Amino acid sequence: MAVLQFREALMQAIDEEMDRDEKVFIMGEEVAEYNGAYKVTEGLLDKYGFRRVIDTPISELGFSGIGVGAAMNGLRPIVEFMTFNFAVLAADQIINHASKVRYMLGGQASVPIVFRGPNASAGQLGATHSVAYDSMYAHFPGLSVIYPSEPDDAKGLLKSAIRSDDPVLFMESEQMYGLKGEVSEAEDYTIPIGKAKVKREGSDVTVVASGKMYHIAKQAASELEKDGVEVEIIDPRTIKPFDIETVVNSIKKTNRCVIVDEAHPFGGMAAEVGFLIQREAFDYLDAPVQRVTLPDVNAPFSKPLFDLWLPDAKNVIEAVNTVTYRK
Amino acid sequence: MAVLQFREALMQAIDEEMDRDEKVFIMGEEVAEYNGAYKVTEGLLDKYGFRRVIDTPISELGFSGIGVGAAMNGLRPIVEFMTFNFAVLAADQIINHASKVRYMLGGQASVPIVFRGPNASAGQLGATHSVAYDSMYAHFPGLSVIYPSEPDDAKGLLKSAIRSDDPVLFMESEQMYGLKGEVSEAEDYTIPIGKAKVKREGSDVTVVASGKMYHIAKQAASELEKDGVEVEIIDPRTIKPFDIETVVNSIKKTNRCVIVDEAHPFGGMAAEVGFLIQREAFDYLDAPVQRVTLPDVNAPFSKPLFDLWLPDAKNVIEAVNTVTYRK
Amino acid sequence: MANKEQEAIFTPIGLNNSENGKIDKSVKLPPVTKKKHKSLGLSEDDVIEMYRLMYLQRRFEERAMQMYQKGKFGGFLHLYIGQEAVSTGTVFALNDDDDIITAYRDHGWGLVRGITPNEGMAELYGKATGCSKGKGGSMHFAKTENHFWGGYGIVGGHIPIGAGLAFANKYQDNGRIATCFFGDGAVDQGSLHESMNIAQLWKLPVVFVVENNGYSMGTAARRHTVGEIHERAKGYGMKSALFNGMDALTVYENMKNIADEVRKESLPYFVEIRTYRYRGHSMSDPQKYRTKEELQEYQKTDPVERMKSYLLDEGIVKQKKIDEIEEVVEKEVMDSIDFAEESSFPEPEALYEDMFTGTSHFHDDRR
Amino acid sequence: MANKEQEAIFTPIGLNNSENGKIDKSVKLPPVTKKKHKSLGLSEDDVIEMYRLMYLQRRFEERAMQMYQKGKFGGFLHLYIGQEAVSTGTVFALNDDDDIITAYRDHGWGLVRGITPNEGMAELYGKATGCSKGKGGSMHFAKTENHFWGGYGIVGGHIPIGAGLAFANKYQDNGRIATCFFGDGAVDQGSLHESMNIAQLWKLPVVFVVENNGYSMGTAARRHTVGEIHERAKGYGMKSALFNGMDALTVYENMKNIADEVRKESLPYFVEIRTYRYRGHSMSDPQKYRTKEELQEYQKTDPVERMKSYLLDEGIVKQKKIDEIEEVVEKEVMDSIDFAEESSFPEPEALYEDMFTGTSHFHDDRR
Ligand SMILES: Cc1ncc(C[n+]2csc(CCOP(=O)(O)OP(=O)(O)O)c2C)c(N)n1
Ligand SMILES: Cc1ncc(C[n+]2csc(CCOP(=O)(O)OP(=O)(O)O)c2C)c(N)n1
Ligand SMILES: [Mg+2]
Ligand SMILES: [Mg+2]
Repeated sequence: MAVLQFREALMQAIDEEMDRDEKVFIMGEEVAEYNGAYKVTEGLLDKYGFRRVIDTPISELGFSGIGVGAAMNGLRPIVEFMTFNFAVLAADQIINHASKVRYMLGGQASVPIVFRGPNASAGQLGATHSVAYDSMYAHFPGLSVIYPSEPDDAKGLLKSAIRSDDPVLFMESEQMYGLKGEVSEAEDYTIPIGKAKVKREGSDVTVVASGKMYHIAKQAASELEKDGVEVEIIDPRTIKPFDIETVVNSIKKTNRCVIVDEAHPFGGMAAEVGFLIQREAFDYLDAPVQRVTLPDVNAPFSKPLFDLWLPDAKNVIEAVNTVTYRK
Repeated sequence: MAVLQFREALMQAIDEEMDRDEKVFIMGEEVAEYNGAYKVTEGLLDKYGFRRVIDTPISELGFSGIGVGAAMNGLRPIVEFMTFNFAVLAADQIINHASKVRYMLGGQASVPIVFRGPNASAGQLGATHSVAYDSMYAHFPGLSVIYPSEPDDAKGLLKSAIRSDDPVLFMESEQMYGLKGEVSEAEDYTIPIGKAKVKREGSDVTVVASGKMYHIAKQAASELEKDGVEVEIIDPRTIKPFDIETVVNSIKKTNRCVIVDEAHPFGGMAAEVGFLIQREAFDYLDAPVQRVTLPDVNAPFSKPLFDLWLPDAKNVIEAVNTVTYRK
Repeated sequence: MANKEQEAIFTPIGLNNSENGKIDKSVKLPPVTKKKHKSLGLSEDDVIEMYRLMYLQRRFEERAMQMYQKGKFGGFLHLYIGQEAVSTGTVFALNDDDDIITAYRDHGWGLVRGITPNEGMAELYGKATGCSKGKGGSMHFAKTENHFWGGYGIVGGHIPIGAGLAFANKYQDNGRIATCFFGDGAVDQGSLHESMNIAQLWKLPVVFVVENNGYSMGTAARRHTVGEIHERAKGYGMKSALFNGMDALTVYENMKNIADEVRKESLPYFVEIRTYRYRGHSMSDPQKYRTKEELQEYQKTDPVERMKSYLLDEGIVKQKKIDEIEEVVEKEVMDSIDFAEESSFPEPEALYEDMFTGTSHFHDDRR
Repeated sequence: MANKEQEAIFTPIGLNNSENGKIDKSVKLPPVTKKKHKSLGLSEDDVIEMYRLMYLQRRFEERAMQMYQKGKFGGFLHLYIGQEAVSTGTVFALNDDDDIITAYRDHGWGLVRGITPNEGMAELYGKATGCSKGKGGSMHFAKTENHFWGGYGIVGGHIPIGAGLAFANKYQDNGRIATCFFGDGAVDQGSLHESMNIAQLWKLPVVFVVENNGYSMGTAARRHTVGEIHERAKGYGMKSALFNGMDALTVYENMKNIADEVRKESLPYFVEIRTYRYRGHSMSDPQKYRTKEELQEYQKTDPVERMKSYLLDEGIVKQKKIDEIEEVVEKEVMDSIDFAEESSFPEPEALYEDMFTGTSHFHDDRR
């Protein structure tokens, strides 16, 4: 095990896959000469040159579509968005093209492409730079959506994403790029897409949380432990395909569940997973499933408002208290 | 009561509001000289002229943004999309601008705009012309989303939408434009946004369904009635704000619920409403909430596949059988 | 209408705008080439085959229209009738492994790039034997093994994809170029601007071709886009061309030169081909936006008739040969209807096929 | 790097591309106006006020930078330093009720259009007394009562909105025009193309202005956009202009003429103003994409210094008056820091305020 920053783990994954397969290349705003807005692509230009590490104009729709076309025509593009908020401009290429081309041509084309970049809030950046888009894309057939919380997952899953023969959205967090963690040094380390991981065992309540929210859940679990409440934390790691089985199995043991989601409430991952749980584990539930999400309000700039807006460990503890009838 | 087609009801609403307020205008592809791709705007050009009924180029992002700017600067635009599938190109203006401008400027601007057009599938039009976008937009704070099922609702709600001081997405169905129904002739007939309607009373099971799915639910209810199962049908009419109270009250009586949703499963309206029900009516539920949705597959062209793909009364009956433990 | 004269008008007025009683034609056709097939490097067999293919496109669509009207299949049906010289001239000008991508008005393109009438008609019928297995229908004809990447239904959506095909060719240094066809209406989409800037900046071997057929649905070109379309290239310093699309030899000559240059120099090109759509936008179009006279005028320059006359006038074939070709095509098309009728619809399992290349995954799969 | 010479290169190479040892300057500045303020129709008080406002923008941002570095507030901070002549010349050229909208590099714009230093600094601090009540921060300065519609953070996103402001003016026939400012990077967005086409087609009274400051983040203009930016107008038959943005009088002269014409004719204009950004893109930018020499060269043409020299050289004021102005500004800025520090943060309830103009509705509200 090596201790790496999140961004280094991502960079290793990209580097290894570019090294392994000449068809893999990366493009995006500032990925080459600037070494990446968040330094995820640091050093790649020097190593792979201007053919495979490509700076794009600010044309999200255009360069995403070029990625889709290149993928159809034999390459394996990694398309970096500076954040997924800007990918909204490219939604047509992701939703109407990448996810549909193969089906509507009756299987005559493949779209092996990875769209990646930071998702959800990143501190006080205001309404247009703070939104979580994982569940929005998970709604559409044909797409996989990955949102890892730790460097090891990030590396193993990004390598799998790049090898996937179908489109993958790979979401990161601006605020986690510097986060350090142990990363497997196994040769060619990949983690299968669609497998959740029980990251903390506990018998009293199941908490589902991915990305940045996993760390909030961990904090809450430490607090709750002091109170004698044992939290089982499941990090789905992939939002789609979603590993509901692992969650349901855990609930069969704990009989209670809280889902922590960095998105707004309506139709987010928490809604979906909560729905599935009540349907699949109805007889095991001792309390309704609760969720912790953002409020249905845009991201404010002001620090105290922003802090109020973002889910925190306190919110998770309250929800756990609710499902355990401790309040 | 007059019997009107769905499209006529919409047209009346637009006409009355244009007549009432000179700031209201309509723009979109083919809305003026062609009288609307689906004839919703028939006759409006003749009545209001080229200043207020405006043909746009195929530039969804551009003309939506012009709508947003015009709304900020004192007008009340109605922006027609030929279908909401094409509005994906304008998502930046809806999600990043219309819904956020007011908040991020600290309340210094308003965006009274209606984005409208057909939503979801319309027969064999293939993968890029068949997607339901109501829940996607409902995810984002600041937006209202309306998806009526009958001409009367359409008229009353569209008038309210046009009068709303905030952005509204108003969704219709290509396949329902010719549908006839009784429409109130009351002077200045409006229906408040955010109120569900119990459209059929029944004691055995609550079925929630909007838009085209309401009619599927009605069919299913007639079938089930023969079997002695009394279905209560709730048409939310507005997806956001969602009137969960009316649904929960019904479930307190029926103790069972099926949600019919024309969207794909992940995070659709059905997921959201199902989640809320289990949380708010946990002790009243005699069976887990079930949903009927599209499969997680793109729309196929071929007729038999398309028919298999789209939810039908049989699917609803099966789900009702499941929640009533009749199978 | 109150105060019509004092009011602001946004979009230019259409038919009723006729000043001096005369109506502007929706597209002005540049002159056709004066060169004969030989000096263009085409053999007699080539031009005969060009005629056969043009006639095939025409008859295929005329029959398809009949079947549609009989209710044999559903969905949209956008006919290419009137524009066949564009597809035909282009395909002859390109190498067989050059890439082609187009919009939903795609039947003609498919047929010249090797989709058989059987595969095409079966696709319209939604049969499993269709070129896209019945999954795509009229708007999504494709034959990727022949480098025809298909028809797309989001106006302008396939423009960056076309640039992406070219990107991959350049990246792989495989000597292929990509061509991307779209309508005058698509010119107004932002995707075109983004693709043109990037293509010029990155020197992508791609030809962006506007098939300006005068109308975007019911909107004449001058009512939806400003200036002359081919002049859009100016702002990007991109090479451009404008030519007549009602004559296959003209299209061939120009596209051949452009393809050669694009391949050699690795740079993009922006092309406006002027043509005309004889039928409505799709089957439900009342066509009030143009006069009968306008339509008739363009029908005088019919590309299929023109090629036939060329073959006869140049003494390449006698009428008898023409009759033979037409008979064979006619039979092929009628057979394709039988084939489509007799083919099976996809099996129910097919609903879940072709979604994924790798492992399939369906969320909340309740089959 | 293996085989670098044989490989395809997509984006042009940056700094290291220097041929002949010399580095291309990122923007070439056109000459400044030779006219004096009087012949431009500006009074002595006007130019003195112009200087005051430019100095205010400069000092406000320099102090803001210090406070940011001290950790007094968070978020992004994009400084306008070096570009002040553009905002200042423009605001003097426009009527007070003409509309202005810009991108996230918006402090200068706000200050010349009437946001007080107090309101501005408090906004940076996220205080309730900020111009946008602390909801927007640095990127969303606005004062809509003064027709300054604010800064926007999605590159290119506010371009159609700017056209929409103009649309409403034309619809209401109120004699106002709209101006929309954005960076060279935004030129590559499809929204610009769509807005230009529609604006020209509909004859909207809007001025699209590119503040070409040489860089889009770390990418020199020639590495992200092709040709000369102002020439983009050609393809649309749109009127265009190119001028120097380091001299407020030049900006004033040109913008005044353009505004007059746009107002009178009701037509759009596309303008490239060449300027230079002295600071990094935002506070975290290591600025390796340019040389120190390049930066220094542009600092020689500093717009604030230039205006000061003009006042002195023309004998409009003495040094003493300059000192006075600067002192007052300095105090105003320092006071604004105190004001911001002492102001309250928004109350918790404010989280839910300003979302709706009409009835508020929050889904699944669990407060
Ligand atoms: C993004 C998008 N907007 C609108 C439509 C609806 N639509 C389909 S075809 C069409 C007209 C396109 O005209 P043009 O590009 O000239 O092509 P032509 O039909 O003449 O071949 C429109 C508006 C669409 N399919 N996609
Ligand atoms: C749609 C979108 N893509 C990317 C970004 C990230 N970003 C912010 S500013 C910027 C550079 C813009 O440069 P330019 O338009 O020249 O303006 P300047 O910063 O020079 O004023 C980028 C890439 C964004 N905010 N929005
Ligand atoms: Mg056309
Ligand atoms: Mg710039």
